[in-house]
Parts: sequence; structure tokens; C-alpha cells
Amino acid sequence: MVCHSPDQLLRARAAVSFARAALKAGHQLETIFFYQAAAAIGLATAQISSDDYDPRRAWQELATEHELRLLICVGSAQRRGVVEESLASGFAITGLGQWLAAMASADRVLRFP
Amino acid sequence: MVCHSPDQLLRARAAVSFARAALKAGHQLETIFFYQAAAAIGLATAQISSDDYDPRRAWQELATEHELRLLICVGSAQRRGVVEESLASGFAITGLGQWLAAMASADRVLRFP
Amino acid sequence: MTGLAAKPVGLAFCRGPHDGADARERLDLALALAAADWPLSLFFLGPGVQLLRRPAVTDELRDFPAALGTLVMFGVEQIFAEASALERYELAVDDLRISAKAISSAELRSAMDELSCLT
Amino acid sequence: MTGLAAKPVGLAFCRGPHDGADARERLDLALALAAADWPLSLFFLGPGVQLLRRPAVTDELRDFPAALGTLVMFGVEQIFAEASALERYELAVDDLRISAKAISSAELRSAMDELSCLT
Amino acid sequence: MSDVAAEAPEDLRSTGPAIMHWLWRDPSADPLLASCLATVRDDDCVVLQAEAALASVAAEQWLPGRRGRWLVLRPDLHSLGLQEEDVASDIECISMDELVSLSVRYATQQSWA
Amino acid sequence: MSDVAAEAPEDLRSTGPAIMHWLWRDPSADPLLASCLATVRDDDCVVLQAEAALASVAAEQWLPGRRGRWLVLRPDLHSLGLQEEDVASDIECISMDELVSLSVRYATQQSWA
Repeated sequence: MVCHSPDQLLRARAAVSFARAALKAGHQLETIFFYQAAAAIGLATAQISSDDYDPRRAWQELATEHELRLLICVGSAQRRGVVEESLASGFAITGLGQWLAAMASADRVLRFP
Repeated sequence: MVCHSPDQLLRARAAVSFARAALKAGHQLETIFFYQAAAAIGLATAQISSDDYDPRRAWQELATEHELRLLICVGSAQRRGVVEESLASGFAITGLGQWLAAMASADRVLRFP
Repeated sequence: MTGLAAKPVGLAFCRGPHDGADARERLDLALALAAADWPLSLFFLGPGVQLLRRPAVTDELRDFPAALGTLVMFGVEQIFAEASALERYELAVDDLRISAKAISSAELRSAMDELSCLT
Repeated sequence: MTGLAAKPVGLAFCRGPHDGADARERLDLALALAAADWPLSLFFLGPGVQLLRRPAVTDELRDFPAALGTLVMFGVEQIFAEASALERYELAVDDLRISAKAISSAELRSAMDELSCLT
Repeated sequence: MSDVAAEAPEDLRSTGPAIMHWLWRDPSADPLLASCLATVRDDDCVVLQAEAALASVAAEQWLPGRRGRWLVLRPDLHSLGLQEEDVASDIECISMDELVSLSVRYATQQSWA
Repeated sequence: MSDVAAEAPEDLRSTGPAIMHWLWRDPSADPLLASCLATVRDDDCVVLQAEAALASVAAEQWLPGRRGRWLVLRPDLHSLGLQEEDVASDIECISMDELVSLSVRYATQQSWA
């Protein structure tokens, strides 16, 4: 569960590279759930300076390589203007029920605030 | 100059009600400049819970009553996915040059972080 | 490793009521878990204890008491507030909006030990 | 009341380099003012002094030195860093990325007195 | 270089204009609180805005050795669940209208946020 | 109720599992630092993530009387302009891969953010 805003670059990189390292170590990772300010990571209309670390692209690349689901909580998305039309590719909007289901089947849940 | 995020409700109300009180006291107020996280206040696609204080509507109402200009800095807007298509009515996107011009003609500038 | 469902989930509220949407969105999470009958413990830590302050007048900005009341209605009983934070913000246990147990750091740690995760 | 342009504008950097986009966007503001030849004083206060830390290796996340260097090129000379904050973050004046004057609280206050506004 | 706490009050007998300081953050998470306290002069004014209003309650703890005139806004108190009786006796509770008329008396405003 | 600073270490001799604590905020703006320090047991582990990595430098000042195993990530250090030599001698500098393999050894993870 990722909760930080897209402009908190240290936190964003920590989440992406933890996920990448966990997959490399053979751990199973199926769902990344974007909650609170992290919903804005899935905003296609946000322009990121080409010099800066880009959390949106970093997640998209990791998701493509490892068939991860990038799920944005619908409540968080609505508050921040993330709608189907402005959704970045690779991301999907979903309800908290999906998060509960992921919790029920997971051994552990990690939050990246 | 308004810089806080739309979900910082205490700060948002402080800025709106200071502006309202200043106008009531006869001060001249022409431009509200939205910078940094405050750019997202002008996002039409963001849904605000009907029970919560709504900074976007509060500014729109004040602007209509007193012919204020609500200007969002283009750099802040681009970072946060605020584009012409998702811009709330009453707001306009502008460059920092407009802010410099407002600075040059103003007696004082107040920042609401 | 055992599944998460074996033990209660802990949710920690660490931010004040108007410091962004954090408190509001964590309450939504708590409500979703409680509605699904997931065993749940709530912790109010640091500035988060302010969420428990009983308001003198109704707040026009955002209405928290309703959501907190619903959690109690859903049967969430494990509600803890950090004693040192209550003191720092001059809050008495009797003045809280919902009934919470004031706990020391040692008690907080013991409560953490019972959880499958704390988030 | 006199116009703002009569005296220098003060810009205060109070957040760390990666604590959101604050530092980056305030640098943009400083660059716009400096490019318009507006008299300008920069203050690095509290966690903001970290912006002045000379990096050991180039940061892959975001490149601040370029923007800070441009400000110096534009002729901005009034650059102050809070002495107590430098101490708290273990920064020596000689180790800073750009030349800044370490100032006490009393000197900070005197510097503030010279400004049309500090924001 | 002198430490904030070691600063002697007489160092601040400047001949410059009085300043209105605006504090914005919850005192327990405000790294600038000490910096602000150390620059306040007897003829200055400090406004505890938004979350900073909490500092008006356990004021001896948060704001030791304060100088100048201290203010807190009633709407902020109410939204934080506080009453005027909770506020330290040397901190004034005011309305937004009063803040506007006070603020024009100060040539410089400084936001600590 | 006992104060954080007055807490005797022996109170924490619990029989429960060890916890991995994740700290995320700049130590000067972290109201939860004392809360975390007071709950750490000798067999626990604390990771100074993102801005919290700054606490590894003036560690005596920020983290007095710490117990347990303390870690900081090399990428965070580098992005904050720090080097391994700057870090307190009892705090280990590790890679993300090492963090992943360590984290599975702890049954519970706690984010202080």
C-alpha cells in the first residue's frame, strides 16, 4: 500500500525499489494499492520534469516486467481528480473491497507512507 | 499567494476568509495567485465530499462577488495535472510573469502556505 | 508464515484532524475493515490524539464524530490513545469523544505484539 | 504605504530538498524574480539549510545545484543560512554548495528589517 | 554562532519596523517554532494560524519565553475542538476582521511554514 | 501514565515477536520520533527511511538512548548529500536488497509517518 504524494521522491523511490528488490529475491508480489495522496501517481495529465525521478513511469515499468496490478482506491482518486479519462496506462481504479481481498490472501502488507 | 493543498482545510478557510474580511474592510484585492499544491484547488475533476469545506467553491463565490482574478501558476498546474480541460470555472492558468506584475503594482503580498 | 487474517490488524492515526486528508482517509480504511468484520485495533499516537478531542461546537470544516461513532457501532472496542500525547495536548481521558484506553509506551508495545500488522 | 519594489523581497526556504516539491517550486520563484532583476535576499531556515549541502555524489532524484548556481550567476548575493540549523544538521559553512552567510537569530531579524516582504 | 536558546533578548533591540509573524504548523511537528520565537521582538505580533492554534493551549510547553503580542483565531480554535477558556491568558482570541485591521499596521509579514 | 523519557527499558521485556520499525520523516519535524524510540526493544530493528535518514548523522542529538538494530539505506544517504562516513558508527548502511531479506525476518512492520 503506497500512500505518499508523487512529489515525495525519496519515499516514491523507496517503494518502487523495495518492490523491485522483493521480486528479485523471489517473493510473490501481486498488487500495489495506491491510497491517499499516492492516487495522483496515476494521473496521466501530470507533467514530470525530465530531470526528476518519475514514480509513475517507474511503477509502469515494474508492472509490465512482473505482471503487477496497480490499483488506485476510488475514494482517493475522486478526491484528487483522477478519473478514467486522466488515468495513466497500467493503472486501474478500484474499491476498498479489492484491498480487503488482497489483505485476506497476503502473508504481509507493507505501507509506504 | 495561496500555496496550501486543497485538503488542508484550516489553511484554505484562513486564506478565503482573510480575503473576504480584507475586501469587507475596503482593501483593494485584485489577484489571488495559486502556487505549488494550491494549483489543485482549481481542478474541476476533483470531487469534494458534500459535508466538507470546499475551497474551490469558496474562491469561486468570492471571485464572482468581487471580480477577483484566480490565477494558477502554469508550472504548478502542469506538475499536478491541472490542464485547460480539467480547469474549474473562474480559474485561469498563467505564468510567473503575471505574478511579478501583480507584485510590482501591489503594496503588499501575503502568502498562505 | 501465517495469513494476515489470523490476528487483528492495527491502524495507527498519527496526524491531526486537519493536517491534510490523512485522518479522513484512514477512517475510511477503518470503516471498510470494520464493516467486513475484520478484527481491528485503533491507535491514536502523537498529534493523532487530537482526533479524539470532543468538540466544543460543531466543526464547519469536516465532521469526524460521525465516522468515529460508526466505528464504535460496528463493535470496534480496541481503541488506544498514547498517554504522553494526551498529556502534551492537554486532553483528559474523560473528555474524549469515544471511549479509549490511555496507554504507556510499554503497554503500546505489548498491544503491538498482538497484531498481524500495524499500519 | 510604499510599493513593494522599493526594497528587496525575501524568500525563505524552510523545507528539505525532498520534502515534496516545495524547494523546487520556491527556487523557480527565486529564478523568476532574479531574472526580472528584482532585488532579492534568500534565507535558508530550519530543515531548509539541507538544500545547501554539497552532495557527495550526483543525486538521481532531482538536480538542485544547477538552479542554485543559476541564482548566483544572476547576481543574487544576499544569501543567509540560519546558524543554529547548520549546527543541528552538522553542516559547516565551508561545505556549502553556494557561498552563504551563517547568521544568528538576531542577525536574521536585522536582515528581515531591510525587506519589503519575506515569504 | 549563537544557539537559539542562548540568544539574549537585548540582541533584538533593532530599530527596524515591527513584523507580524504567521505560524502555520502543529507545534509538535514544527521545526521552525524555535527559529520564529528567537526573532520575535517586543513590538512584534505573532498569529497562531490553522494547526498552530494548538500551541495556544499548552503554551508554556510549546512557546516558552515568548515576547510580543500573541494572537489566535476563534474559527481555528473551534475547528480544533478548543474553547477560548483553553487558551493561555496572555494569548488573545480574535476574529478574522480583527486580524485584517491589525495586519495593515505591520509593514512586513513573515510566514513560518 | 508514564512519560516517554521516564520509561525504564525493562518495561519492554515483552515475550512478543520482534518488530521492524520504519521511520519516514525529517527528525526535526517528526512528532512520532519519541513515541517510536520508547517502544523499541533490544531485538527490534529500526529503518531510517527517506528524510528520516538525516537522523543518522547527528544521531546522539536526534536518537538519544536508542535500543535495537538501526539501519539506513545508502540511496537515501546519497540523495540527501550524505556519505557513509557521516553516519553514526552504530547505525548500519545497507542496500535495498539487504533490507528486503532482513524485513522477512520480522513478523510485524510498523510505519511511523
